[in-house]
Amino acid sequence: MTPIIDVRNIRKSFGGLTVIDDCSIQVSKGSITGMIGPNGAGKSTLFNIIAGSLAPDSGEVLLNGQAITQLSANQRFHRGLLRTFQIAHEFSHLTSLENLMMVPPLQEGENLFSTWLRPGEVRRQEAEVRRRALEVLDFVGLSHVRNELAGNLSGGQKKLLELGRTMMTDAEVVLLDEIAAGVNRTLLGDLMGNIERLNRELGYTFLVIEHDMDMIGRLCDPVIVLAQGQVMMEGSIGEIQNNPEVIEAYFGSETA
Amino acid sequence: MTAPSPQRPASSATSTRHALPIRELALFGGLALVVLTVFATMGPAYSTRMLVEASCYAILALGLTIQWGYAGQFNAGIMGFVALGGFSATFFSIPVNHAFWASDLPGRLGWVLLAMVVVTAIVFGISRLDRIGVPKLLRTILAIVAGLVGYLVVISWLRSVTGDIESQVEFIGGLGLPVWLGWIVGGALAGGVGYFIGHICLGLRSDYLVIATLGIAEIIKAFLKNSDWLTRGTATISPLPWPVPDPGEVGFLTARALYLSVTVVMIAVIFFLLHRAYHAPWGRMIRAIRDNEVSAAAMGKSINRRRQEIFVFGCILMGIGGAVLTSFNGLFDPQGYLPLNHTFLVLVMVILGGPGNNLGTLFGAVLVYVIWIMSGPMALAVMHAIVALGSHWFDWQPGNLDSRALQARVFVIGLLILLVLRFAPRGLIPEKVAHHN
Amino acid sequence: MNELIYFFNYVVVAGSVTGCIYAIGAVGVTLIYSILRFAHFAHADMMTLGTLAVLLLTLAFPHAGDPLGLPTAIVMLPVAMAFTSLVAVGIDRAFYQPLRSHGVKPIVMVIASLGVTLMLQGLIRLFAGTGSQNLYVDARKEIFRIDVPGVTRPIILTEPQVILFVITIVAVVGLHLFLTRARLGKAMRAMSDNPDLARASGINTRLIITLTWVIAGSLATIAGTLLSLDVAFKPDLSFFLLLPIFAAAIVGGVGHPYGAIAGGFLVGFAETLAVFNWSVLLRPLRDSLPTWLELPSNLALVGTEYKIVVPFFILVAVLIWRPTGIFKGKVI
Amino acid sequence: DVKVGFLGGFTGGIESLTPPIFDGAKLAVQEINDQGGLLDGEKMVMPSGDTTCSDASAASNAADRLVNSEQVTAIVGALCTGATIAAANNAAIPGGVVMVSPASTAPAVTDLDDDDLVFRTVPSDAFQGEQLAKLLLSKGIEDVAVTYVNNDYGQGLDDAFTKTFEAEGGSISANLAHEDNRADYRSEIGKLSSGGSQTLVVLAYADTSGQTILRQAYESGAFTQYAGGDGMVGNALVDAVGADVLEGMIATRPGSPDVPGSDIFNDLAEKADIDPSAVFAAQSYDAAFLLALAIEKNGSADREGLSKALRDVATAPGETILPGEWEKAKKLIGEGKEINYEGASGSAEFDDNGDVPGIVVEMAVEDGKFVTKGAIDE
Amino acid sequence: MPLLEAVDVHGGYGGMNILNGVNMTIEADEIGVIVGPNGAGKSTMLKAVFGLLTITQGEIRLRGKPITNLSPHKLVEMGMGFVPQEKNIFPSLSVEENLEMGAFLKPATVSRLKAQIYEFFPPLLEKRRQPAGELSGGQRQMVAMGRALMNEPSVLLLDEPTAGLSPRYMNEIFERVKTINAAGVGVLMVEQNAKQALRIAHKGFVLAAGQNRFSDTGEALLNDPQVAKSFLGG
Ligand SMILES: Nc1ncnc2c1ncn2[C@@H]1O[C@H](COP(=O)(O)OP(=O)(O)OP(=O)(O)O)[C@@H](O)[C@H]1O
Ligand SMILES: Nc1ncnc2c1ncn2[C@@H]1O[C@H](COP(=O)(O)OP(=O)(O)OP(=O)(O)O)[C@@H](O)[C@H]1O
Ligand SMILES: [Mg+2]
Ligand SMILES: [Mg+2]
Repeated sequence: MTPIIDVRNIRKSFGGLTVIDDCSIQVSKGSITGMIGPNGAGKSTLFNIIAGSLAPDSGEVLLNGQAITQLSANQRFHRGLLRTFQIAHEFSHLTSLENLMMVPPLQEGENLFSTWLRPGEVRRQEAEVRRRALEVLDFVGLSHVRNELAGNLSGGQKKLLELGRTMMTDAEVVLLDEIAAGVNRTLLGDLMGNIERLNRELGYTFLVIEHDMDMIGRLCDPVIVLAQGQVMMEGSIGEIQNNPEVIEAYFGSETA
Repeated sequence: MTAPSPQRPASSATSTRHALPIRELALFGGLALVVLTVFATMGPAYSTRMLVEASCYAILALGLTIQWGYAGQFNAGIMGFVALGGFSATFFSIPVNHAFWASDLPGRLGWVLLAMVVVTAIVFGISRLDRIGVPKLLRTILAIVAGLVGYLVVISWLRSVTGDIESQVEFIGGLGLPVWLGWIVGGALAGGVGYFIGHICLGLRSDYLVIATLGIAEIIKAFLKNSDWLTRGTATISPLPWPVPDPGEVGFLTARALYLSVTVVMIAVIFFLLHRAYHAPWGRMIRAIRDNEVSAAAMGKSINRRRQEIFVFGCILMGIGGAVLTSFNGLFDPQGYLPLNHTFLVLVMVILGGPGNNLGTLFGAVLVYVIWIMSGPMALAVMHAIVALGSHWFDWQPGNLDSRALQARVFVIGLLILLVLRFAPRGLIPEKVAHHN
Repeated sequence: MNELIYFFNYVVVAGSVTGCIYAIGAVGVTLIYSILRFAHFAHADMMTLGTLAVLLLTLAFPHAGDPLGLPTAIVMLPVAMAFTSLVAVGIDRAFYQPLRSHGVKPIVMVIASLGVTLMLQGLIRLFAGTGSQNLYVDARKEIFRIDVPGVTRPIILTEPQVILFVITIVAVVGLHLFLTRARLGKAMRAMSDNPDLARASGINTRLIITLTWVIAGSLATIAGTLLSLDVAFKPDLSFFLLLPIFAAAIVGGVGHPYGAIAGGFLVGFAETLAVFNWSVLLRPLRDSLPTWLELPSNLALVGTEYKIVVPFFILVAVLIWRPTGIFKGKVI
Repeated sequence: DVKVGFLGGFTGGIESLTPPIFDGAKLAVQEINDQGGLLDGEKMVMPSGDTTCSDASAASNAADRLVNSEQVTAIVGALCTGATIAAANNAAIPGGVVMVSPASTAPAVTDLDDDDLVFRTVPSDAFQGEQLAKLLLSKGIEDVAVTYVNNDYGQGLDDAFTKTFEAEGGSISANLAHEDNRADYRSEIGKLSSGGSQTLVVLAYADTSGQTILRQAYESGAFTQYAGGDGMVGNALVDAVGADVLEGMIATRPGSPDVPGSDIFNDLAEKADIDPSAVFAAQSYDAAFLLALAIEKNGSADREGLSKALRDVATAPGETILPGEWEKAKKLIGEGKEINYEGASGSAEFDDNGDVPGIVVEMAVEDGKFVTKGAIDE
Repeated sequence: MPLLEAVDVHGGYGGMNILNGVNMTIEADEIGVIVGPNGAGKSTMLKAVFGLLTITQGEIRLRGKPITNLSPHKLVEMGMGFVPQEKNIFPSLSVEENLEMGAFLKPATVSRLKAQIYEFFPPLLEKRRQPAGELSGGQRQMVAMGRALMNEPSVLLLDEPTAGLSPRYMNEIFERVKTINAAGVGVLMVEQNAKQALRIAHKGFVLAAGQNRFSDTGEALLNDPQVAKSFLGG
């Protein structure tokens, strides 16, 4: 079976410093693949390259066997590739609700002429989108701040909003960059349940960067370990936690 | 980490959400009062004129509020688009210059334009040579050399043809078509130039856009001013036809009232279209892009297309507004397009009214225009009073009184900007935050 | 040879003078931009204001410079700089400070500075009238005509031009040292990056802002005065400098003092070269040209009436080629 | 009260020229009021409007305010040609108001389709340009470089000058427009001097570009002789550039030293503390005086019939009225006699287009001052 | 006398109250940990203590002296250090300059402390000439922490210092907090890695909807099943 995401021999350097060094990874369809690695290993950079926010120096990214390296971020979105940002990128002057409502692609009302000529259709779609957005807000525990400007949310709430956005449209692959950081653990438990459900019931594929081992342990299989821009190892969480190299680089010697 | 931010539109809008729009009503009531006062003191003919001009400015301001209020693009080159619109209105509506068309000059001009196209095509072709394996450096050098030579050749031909036009037939004249055609084409022309500018500048940071547009407006003006063969340059063209009977036929008041009804209908249509668009997902998307482009791109919105679209849309309105204004003034004078009147004044209208709020923008346009017009005589009166006191007490006798008094008007506009920003940073009728319950 | 001297006088000298003025102006703009994060449109009017102060002082004490052998205006410069700085700080306190604490977007600050521009313009004209005035009161500009052997045309330099070159160098080097070495300089950059965090680090942001305005006001006074010494004082002179100065700052890479210098000279020379009549340089070849090729009398790239558009072509060209400007517009 | 409006460029390009021109008109108003006023002892008042010189919409707006709000009977002005045309086409002509411009010199005013409502007390540039050219040639100056300010004034003057100068055997090595109000004209001067002429003709304003150009031209050392049009005349220019630099500069300006009115006006002006040699001040005085006479003749403050009355009082035949002789004129008109105003700047004999025959005066800088050398012979 | 005391603090942003009467006390040798759901007002509380927020009611005292609404740079002079949750670095300054800014008021000790920080966060040493804005999420967090430590504060306010750090550095941060606390520095920190944080805490505060829900020793909160279930993730 072709992997849904196939990253081939990516290289990326910033002014002489190589950050991703001939890195290849595969994510198989329907999996929740974890990605861990020391700070500065290049995980977020790799995400940016997959999602199209950064262009690689060389190498290729394939989605469902098709090369998407030349596509822009918004075109990749339309192919079903969604992502969150490690440092929240909310629309600070839109309310939480609007932050979600603007996500669904191809809304009739986004066409200037349709807004003038087909107001009925626009309104109908809008109601539909709002319904969905309210559901998602409920889901991530933000209903009570739905009319608050996103810029005024707390740090954790912004992260939740990031997550909520990926649920606003049918995705094939969702890239999650440290959504747990700053999120209350009780709430996180619920969210993990929902991620699993999306994965099982709707067939979403997830690629998850995380430093929270509980979460990785509960959700992810397999787990890829990235270090210094290269894949150090790949395997189940158990294998990884017992690998001395990984322990040394990532967990620190005194814990495991 | 942010300092306590008093920018809390959410809550302020929440509190007045359900009540009558008292603020709006009060403000518009006040405005009506001001206008009535002007009618009473200045006479109906002059006041109607003021209203027509204010309505033309309102179209400009709506154009700016789209660009700046909706999308956060700060266009400081309004003057340029106004001038383009004005030129188009003029060119379409003034009589045909038969002397020009009867001579061999149109043909020669045509050849030069053709040569221009050919040179552009050649340079473009050379710049694509790297596709067939020519080294990039060589390509660049070739393109620059070809461009330079071609430019010098075409320019010298153009100079000779235009020189002949100026000396033989003065200028190429107009098309003698109905003026509203010129208005529409003026909008299209401004939109076209806006497209071109947007293509180059919209990828840049917002403050670069300010400078670039400021410069491009100057370029447009310099071109119109120095192309005597096309626009008569500083010699100006007047009178310009109106789409309605002009004052010479039916008197000042009637003619202006008719013109006013035309502009009011235009504004109503524009207003309706904008309202629809802004409150649809389109508006939301535009605000999202204004807020955070990286994120909007990641959410599948095509940033460049949208920014382009909105910039062009705004420019079209500016072109139309400029055309309507110029026709009304009855005179095309490239020198008359001034940053102070045609850029900064519009800016103040939008700031004061509330960027991103159409109603606020309209309000701002009318109010600021009234202030602007009345500030001249008022400044004079105040200055005279001060001097009367001054000479009474200190024997102070400044010269150039009137000139100095009118400088005060510039001061007042500046102060107005600052006061509004200080006390109503989001305008008197601020942009609304959408609420859903 | 005559042609070369001609080229030197009309391109090298003229370009350098314009370049210096643009450069000092652009440094000020860039400084404010990098610390306070907005394009300060009132800079050109601060230049005018500073010059007005110099003018008034010079009128009051026309012979103060004689003992030093310098133009009086130069002697008065420090006083005027202090005055302008004071005004700049006052404007900041009255108009920019409240907006800043409201946390408005930078573009709103830009607009506020447009408001300040108009206000200053109105005020200056209200008090200074509108005509132009020479900064050499009761004195005459010294003109150095340097004869080059074997050539009829002399090289011409004027006193203010020489002073201008010297002061430009001093100002730029000093500013650079200040910004990179001094702790306060770094604090200024920190402040521009993240004002809240700067406060949380114990940096007195008010002091920094005040200092910024003092430097900016002083630089503006210097630029305005030197320009007016070279030409004449005119209340609306500076408005025509605003655009090239901003073009220079951006072309050089906003936030980069050396970039601003480079940009200033680039724009200054571009203006000069674009309107230069190249056929003058070709004239010595006239006799050796084939007869069918007649040397056109005007080989300038653009007419002088289009000189004002040159900065913008440079701007657009540079921005397309290198969107962050020559010096990679990072902050200082 | 009878209102006669004044339109001038109080701000903008000619803001420093405007106040003395306004003073000229106000001087006339002052006198008329001192000597018994208009009609039945009504006072003449003069509301003003700012045209900004270059902004057509501001000009027509100001004119409109005078015509429709102030309800003036007639207008003195505007000054810049663009402003005059805008004001005429948009307000004065539709409103039937007579305009007398003391300063619009461009030929375009001649061709205005104006229902005989637009007049001027200043000759067209076409004439002055010719005269300047002839003057220079007559002094043996046959090779010049010319620069003119890029507006209707400069361009009109330049056209006329160049045509005549070349037609009569002179040669022009460079002819260059320059933008007003720039900081630096070195590159322009470079171009001008590249042709090698020793004489530089500057057709610009003394306050703005003209001054800077002269100073920089001197600094460049490229020229030895300077010449200019009326815009350059003003002692401020000499003070600013330096008397020794400009010594011998040649200039022209409209006006007539030989008409008796001129001396009277000079006296009057000096008494009122106004510079009589200020450009267009005398023309402005004449315009205001003429309009007052016309109103008196017309017998009411109505606009109707005023233009005919204006022609009556301005042109021969009739008893000559000189500046300052309001009482006499009023009396004569009262008696139903014909009068003919001979003004401070000329005879004000309007032709069919409302233009006056030009008299151009030669000026020169001597001992650090502009002095009048006398009219240039045709 | 307690080191830091907050009594019935009310405050918020632009008229809307977020904190509705929060009480907290920590002694000089104590670590206080604030936990709670997202949006509870934890960060707001730290900002209030640090003078970045206008307090409408209540009082905050440092060593008994009222510091309510004192400006931040005064507080820094008094020995307080703060690591915000968001925007906690100077993006265009290099890492080294970021650290120097931390010691703005104590220039003399810069080089000594800098060496310490580099030793503690080796990745920063490599990156010391790079603008901090180009760092990875975790590296930024290190810079932010390092910057606050540069001032050798006697009271340290930390807002989620371990968010985004790999387990290795997370543990080290907790160790470090313990060490500096042992050296006499009072620490008040907000944490979502609540279990680990409460393990080292002397006092724990559970904040919900801008009010104290539970306050007890860290140990007691950890073992309270209700707290664990609703706030610590079971
Ligand atoms: N724009 C940039 N310019 C220069 N260096 C960069 C840039 N972006 C990232 N880097 C460097 O690349 C390396 C990898 O960064 P990246 O953000 O991918 O790390 P990460 O694996 O996501 O780490 P973390 O877990 O801390 O988020 C870091 O050392 C960082 O300093
Ligand atoms: N600048 C602001 N303006 C208005 N409201 C704000 C602002 N910042 C935060 N809030 C609101 O204050 C509440 C508390 O925010 P705070 O940041 O203190 O939460 P927190 O407890 O730190 O949450 P988290 O764990 O998610 O960081 C939130 O509901 C948020 O919407
Ligand atoms: Mg990361
Ligand atoms: Mg928080």
